[in-house]
Amino acid sequence: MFFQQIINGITLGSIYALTAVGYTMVFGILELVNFSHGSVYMFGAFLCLTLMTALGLGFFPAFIISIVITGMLGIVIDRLALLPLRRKNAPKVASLISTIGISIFLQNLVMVMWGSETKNFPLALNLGHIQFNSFRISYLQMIILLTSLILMMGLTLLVKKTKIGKAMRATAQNMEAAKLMGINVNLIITFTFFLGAALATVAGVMVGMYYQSVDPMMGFMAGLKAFAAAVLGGIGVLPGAILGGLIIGVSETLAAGYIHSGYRDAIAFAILIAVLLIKPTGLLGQKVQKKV
Amino acid sequence: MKLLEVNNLTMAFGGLKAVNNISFHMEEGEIISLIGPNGAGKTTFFNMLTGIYIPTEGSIVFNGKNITGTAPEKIIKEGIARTFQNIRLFPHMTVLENVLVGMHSRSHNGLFHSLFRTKKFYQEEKRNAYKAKELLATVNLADKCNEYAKNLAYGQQRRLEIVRALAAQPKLLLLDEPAAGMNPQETEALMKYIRGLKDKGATILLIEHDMKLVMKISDRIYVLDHGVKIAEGLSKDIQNNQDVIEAYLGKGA
Amino acid sequence: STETAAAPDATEEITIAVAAPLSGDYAQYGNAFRRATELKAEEINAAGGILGKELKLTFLDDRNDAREATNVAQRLVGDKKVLGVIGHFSSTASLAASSVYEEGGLVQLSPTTSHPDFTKQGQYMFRNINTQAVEAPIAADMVVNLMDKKRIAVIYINNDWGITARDHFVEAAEALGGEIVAEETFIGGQTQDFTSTLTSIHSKNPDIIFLGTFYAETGMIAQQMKQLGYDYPLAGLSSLYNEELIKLAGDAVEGLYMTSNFFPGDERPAAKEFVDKFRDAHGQVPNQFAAVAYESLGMLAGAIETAGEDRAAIRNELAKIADYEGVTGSITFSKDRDVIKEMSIIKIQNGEFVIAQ
Amino acid sequence: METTVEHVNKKKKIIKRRSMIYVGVLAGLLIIPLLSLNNFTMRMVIMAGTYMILAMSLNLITGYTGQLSLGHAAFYAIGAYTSAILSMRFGWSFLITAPAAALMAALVALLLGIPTLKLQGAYLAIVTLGFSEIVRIVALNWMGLTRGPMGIPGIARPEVLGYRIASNTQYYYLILALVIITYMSLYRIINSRLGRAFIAIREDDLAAQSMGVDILKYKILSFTIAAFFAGLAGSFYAHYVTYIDPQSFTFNESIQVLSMVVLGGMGSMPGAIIGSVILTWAPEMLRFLEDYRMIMYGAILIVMMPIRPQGILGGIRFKLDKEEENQHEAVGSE
Amino acid sequence: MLQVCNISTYYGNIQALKEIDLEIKEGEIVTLIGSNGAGKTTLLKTISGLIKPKTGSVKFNGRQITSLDAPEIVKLGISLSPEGRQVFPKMTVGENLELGAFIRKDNKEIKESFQRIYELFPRLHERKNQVAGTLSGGEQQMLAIGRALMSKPKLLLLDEPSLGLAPMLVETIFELIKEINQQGITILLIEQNARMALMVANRGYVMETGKIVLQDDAINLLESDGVRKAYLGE
Ligand SMILES: Nc1ncnc2c1ncn2[C@@H]1O[C@H](COP(=O)(O)OP(=O)(O)OP(=O)(O)O)[C@@H](O)[C@H]1O
Ligand SMILES: Nc1ncnc2c1ncn2[C@@H]1O[C@H](COP(=O)(O)OP(=O)(O)OP(=O)(O)O)[C@@H](O)[C@H]1O
Ligand SMILES: [Mg+2]
Ligand SMILES: [Mg+2]
Repeated sequence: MFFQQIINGITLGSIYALTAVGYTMVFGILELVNFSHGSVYMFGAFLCLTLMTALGLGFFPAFIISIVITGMLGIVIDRLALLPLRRKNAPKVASLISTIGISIFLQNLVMVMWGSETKNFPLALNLGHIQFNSFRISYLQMIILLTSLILMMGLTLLVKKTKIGKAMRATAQNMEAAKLMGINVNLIITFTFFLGAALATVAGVMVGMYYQSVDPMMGFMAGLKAFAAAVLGGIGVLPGAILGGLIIGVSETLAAGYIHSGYRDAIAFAILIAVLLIKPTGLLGQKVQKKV
Repeated sequence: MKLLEVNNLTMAFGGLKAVNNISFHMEEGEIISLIGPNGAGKTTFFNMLTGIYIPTEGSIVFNGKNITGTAPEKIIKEGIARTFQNIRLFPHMTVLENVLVGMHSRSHNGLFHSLFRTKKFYQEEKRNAYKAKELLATVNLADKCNEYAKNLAYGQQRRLEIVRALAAQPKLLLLDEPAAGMNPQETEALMKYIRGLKDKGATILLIEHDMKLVMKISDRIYVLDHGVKIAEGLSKDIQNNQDVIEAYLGKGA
Repeated sequence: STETAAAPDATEEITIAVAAPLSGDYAQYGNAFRRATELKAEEINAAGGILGKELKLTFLDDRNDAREATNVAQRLVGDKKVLGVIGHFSSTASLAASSVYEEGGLVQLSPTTSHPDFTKQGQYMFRNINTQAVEAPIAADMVVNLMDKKRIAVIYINNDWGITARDHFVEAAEALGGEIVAEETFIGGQTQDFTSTLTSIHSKNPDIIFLGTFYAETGMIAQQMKQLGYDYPLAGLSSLYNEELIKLAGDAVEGLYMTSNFFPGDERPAAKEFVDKFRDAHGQVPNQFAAVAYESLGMLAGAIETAGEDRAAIRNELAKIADYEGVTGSITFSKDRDVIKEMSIIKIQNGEFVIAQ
Repeated sequence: METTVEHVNKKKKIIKRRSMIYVGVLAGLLIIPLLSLNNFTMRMVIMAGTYMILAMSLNLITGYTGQLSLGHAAFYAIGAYTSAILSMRFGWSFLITAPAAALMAALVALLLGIPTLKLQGAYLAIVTLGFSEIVRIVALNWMGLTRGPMGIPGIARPEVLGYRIASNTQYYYLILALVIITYMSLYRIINSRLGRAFIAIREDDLAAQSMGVDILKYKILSFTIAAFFAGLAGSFYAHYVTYIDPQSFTFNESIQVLSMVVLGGMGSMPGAIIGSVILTWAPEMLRFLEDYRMIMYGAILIVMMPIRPQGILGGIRFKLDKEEENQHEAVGSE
Repeated sequence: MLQVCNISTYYGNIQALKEIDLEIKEGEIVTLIGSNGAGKTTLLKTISGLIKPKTGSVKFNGRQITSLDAPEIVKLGISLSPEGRQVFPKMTVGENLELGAFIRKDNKEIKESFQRIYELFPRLHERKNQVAGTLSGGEQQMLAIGRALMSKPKLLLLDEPSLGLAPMLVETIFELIKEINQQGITILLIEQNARMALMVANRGYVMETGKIVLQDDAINLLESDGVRKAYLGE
């Protein structure tokens, strides 16, 4: 049972990690607690499902198209809701409230469009599993973990090594100075949102497929857990998101399996708080020495 | 009496010793300047005196008391107040409020008195407001009392910062490049002001790159370079010290 | 919104309110209420309305939120045209609103609230669904005797309904000689992953898993059980009756047994007529929630017909209802304004719900 | 320079004007129930009042002290439960349960704050969020104490000095009193040495520290005071709706209150009041949109923020505040 | 090269610039002096597109740039070393300089520019892997100037470049200004140190409360009584 629980935990953790990678990227670049991430994640999953069922597309085409469309939704969100705030040098909390508005908007829109019922999401990648003595691992579980790792590495490279990545970081640290470097700040932020939304879709679709169901509320807890994972790992630290996700997933699973299923989220959050008390900047976050 | 005595103070950031084994002392009523090239460790020295950095080695004795590693909010109670190289006012508070915050360590109204607006509350508020305005008047900011600090011109902000520090009635005032960004006229006025403080018995430690100001005002000067003390003495000695000229003043001085 | 069916005297109206979650995560249940009551209202108006006046429904969204429910209740109580309320859906909303209805002297007939305390809140609270005190023992009998499973693991949703279901089920099952080997819970709408719960149940080696859950979670539980390679029979309550469940979980729920208030395959004419009409109107078969809402409106309309347009009289008339022929069977309010309904046992066979007994 | 006599006169005039404004506003508030508003309107006003207390108190933490808290509902819940349990178990009256609830919330905030308030920004945000989830989940599972999801029905109506509060009008006066108490207390705290320390922390914590403000201590103080009033609001809610269960204290509730604060204007008490009124009424005003109601609600948040990013009253200093300052000035030059 | 015509800029309701006219010819060093709050920084920000003027126009090499965004103006060859340094605090010195060359594609020459900056400011070379936020004030100032040079501008706007620098470095900076000017870069310089500024400049403008009150050759300004009294501290 223990091994199986660990596998369960790692799988759940990699689901959180997958969601958290996109979250922490936008979070790290824009220093914005983005409550719309969860609903974009949900929207991506619904879109992919609709493309498959209503238009009869195959999984992969539907997947790609939904990534692109949801990515554009990310752009729209930025342009309509957040750009006007940036223009006016709004405080960060104002943007936070806007993302809450977006999330309420999207969730209810999806409910009106698709109904609030939980819907079946076909298991398009049914690859089977490996059976060990007392436990089993499915290939889909491995793919989810792998995807989150690959995305993490890809994004790390993007942010650290490429020119656009540097522009993203510069924009995050000092927007005005970034403009003076010739960086088109709004384009960069829009790109960041595109990427964030696209990543959310990847996560949403994979998770929908894994649980074989989607519902309009699926993004809510996912968004919170992604936020938790991102913070636990250290804000903006991509490998931290993976680590944070895994820790939350495993602790939640073990709590449910060995302590009390009713308290699982409480225990997970308690562990999160405990870790932050010991390491106030998250697991992989670095303490910045204040300089005056 | 020695007001401040610093022994073998060192501050290391990783491998870099920003301040390296500095010993230093100040008498009451002195104005001492700390000069040196950029990155010599002057601000770092201030940061250690005010508890923002905890020294890697060495000790700071102030007014007979070892204050090494004491937290900033306690340091000011001991009697050391400072200004910052990059102005750090409370931008969305009024000028008056900025000064009143400066008096925080010297006032006492707590939850009870604030909530019930006791006599003591009003007395202290009145007294503080009065003193704050007096102080502001000394730097010609009395008429800006209700202005947000962020709306002040640069030079005014610098002066407000000094007044805010003075509001804590420090025994020792640390000024980090107070004249930076001021034009010669304003610098002149600042110099007069600092002199005035000295006449009233203040002890001041000054970091400044404006040599005119430094040379005219300082009782003694310490020179740092690469974290190490390379010279100390009177203005004249420093001005003619070959090491200092090479490292810091340049030929033009 | 108003639903009008051209028939009786359209200038005079009788207004009944339907208060339910029409938006938010519970909107699907509110919509079941809406569709069913609209259907019933059409029927009533086609048959000449109430007291010769046209029946008008007004729908109010409570988002399944306690605070909004009280707002809605206050609105309705203050609107003298409203003669009775069908709602609310969940216990949170119903209980929070009940004090307002009671004070305003307005009938609150909830088709679905199963919280044991609900009808104790006042004289104006009615319900049209079995409490778990009635249903869960039937389910226990189904599990222990009909299915002949003795070692039982229970998964229940952590809300008032789930907890009462568990309590009554466990008590009855143990009395019948069953043994509860595991009890696991989860927070509805929050937990998606049941693998750890299932794994720890697996380690207890039960004969069956009994589900005090709704269909959405059940789909996930069944799927995840299958993915983990466990193969336990499943049993549940009438809450699971939903066509979506089979779509959601396919053969993972094959063989699931459950109790049922209402079942579209029911041969009684009242039920048959309702199912046909509903299917014609909405292209799908109604679920239990639609059924109880439908007959609730029927009963309330009947009470108004006899009592006239007087709120207190309507309450008294409603309390007298006995042997009302509803789509879920014959309905009689007890003196506590609760109902006891007959239940049947159905199961999923070849991807369809069929009568098991 | 004005003469002293003029000064004194001016000061008297200001005080006179101020007290006239106060009296006017108070009179207006007192006669509201006499306008024979219907019960529904009264209920909305009362709920708005409850949110005013919540929003004003959150404003102390987030608006004035600059610490983002996403878990205000936790203290609201603790207040509601404390009150409900004391009232149900021991039959205590509102006059005892309300302060007890507020103190309980404050105590919990204190215990939580001591270790966690050294965290900053998003780190603190997630801790407060996590804490409020923990509170809700404990309330959900600790059947023995809270009856879990069964909730606590039939909570006694408040009795104040032998006078039983039952009608909406009576509740109105009760919440009015609580709102005034909250407003006055917070106003006095903010306009004092404490308040200046809070704001200084928000503006520049390092500079504040260098001026002698013990940041951790003041953050804890601000957090505790805010929790105190949130607990008070919770107590009122419990005795008003007479039924509570954990579902009334979700994360969404925290978010709702935060939205009120930000929309109204962070660091503005009147702003928090206006924000609560708007966001309490908006969902009811939008009912005619039916299914599209919540979509619209979301859209309103999105659209309103850019119109005034600092919030409706954010960054505006009020007449009353200004006069207070003038008074300072007058006092100063005596 | 640069023509500023009739510019008025506002912060909300406050008018910071009042109908400013200013002209810079190719190859010149022009200095702008004026007391605190006169609007010098505002003018530079307006030229570089960070703030939009309410009225008036800015032309660069005959082209209207008034409505262009800052990044596009940078691409045309105007670079600003801003007031308050504005370094990227969490990036290293090297990365900061790299970003200075963001608009350039000539990788080989970029390397040379690095070399040059590091020669000018050996301290930056020494600290190329230190994050900029922990640099001392003066070191950050060097970085800001170096970064502005990295874009190879045609017109360089310097907002108080000597602020916070040690006396020796101040000399270096002024020599640098002369030197890069000889290499063909046009310069607009704001300085509190008006004397030194006027000594390197060809021409100067004097600003007071949002208006240009005086303009002349630098030598004449140095000798003008008004200027000496108000800005040279004599
Ligand atoms: N937190 C830190 N981490 C790493 N290095 C630091 C840190 N703080 C300061 N330094 C380094 O220590 C040295 C001393 O810095 P300090 O700010 O004390 O210089 P300074 O003498 O005040 O110079 P300036 O005149 O330019 O302000 C600098 O080289 C700086 O880069
Ligand atoms: N963001 C702002 N909002 C409102 N007013 C501003 C803002 N920035 C500057 N000002 C005001 O505009 C005027 C011009 O400011 P500016 O910074 O351009 O002056 P400056 O000549 O650069 O002064 P300094 O020598 O102090 O740098 C000042 O009165 C200042 O108070
Ligand atoms: Mg320094
Ligand atoms: Mg300037």
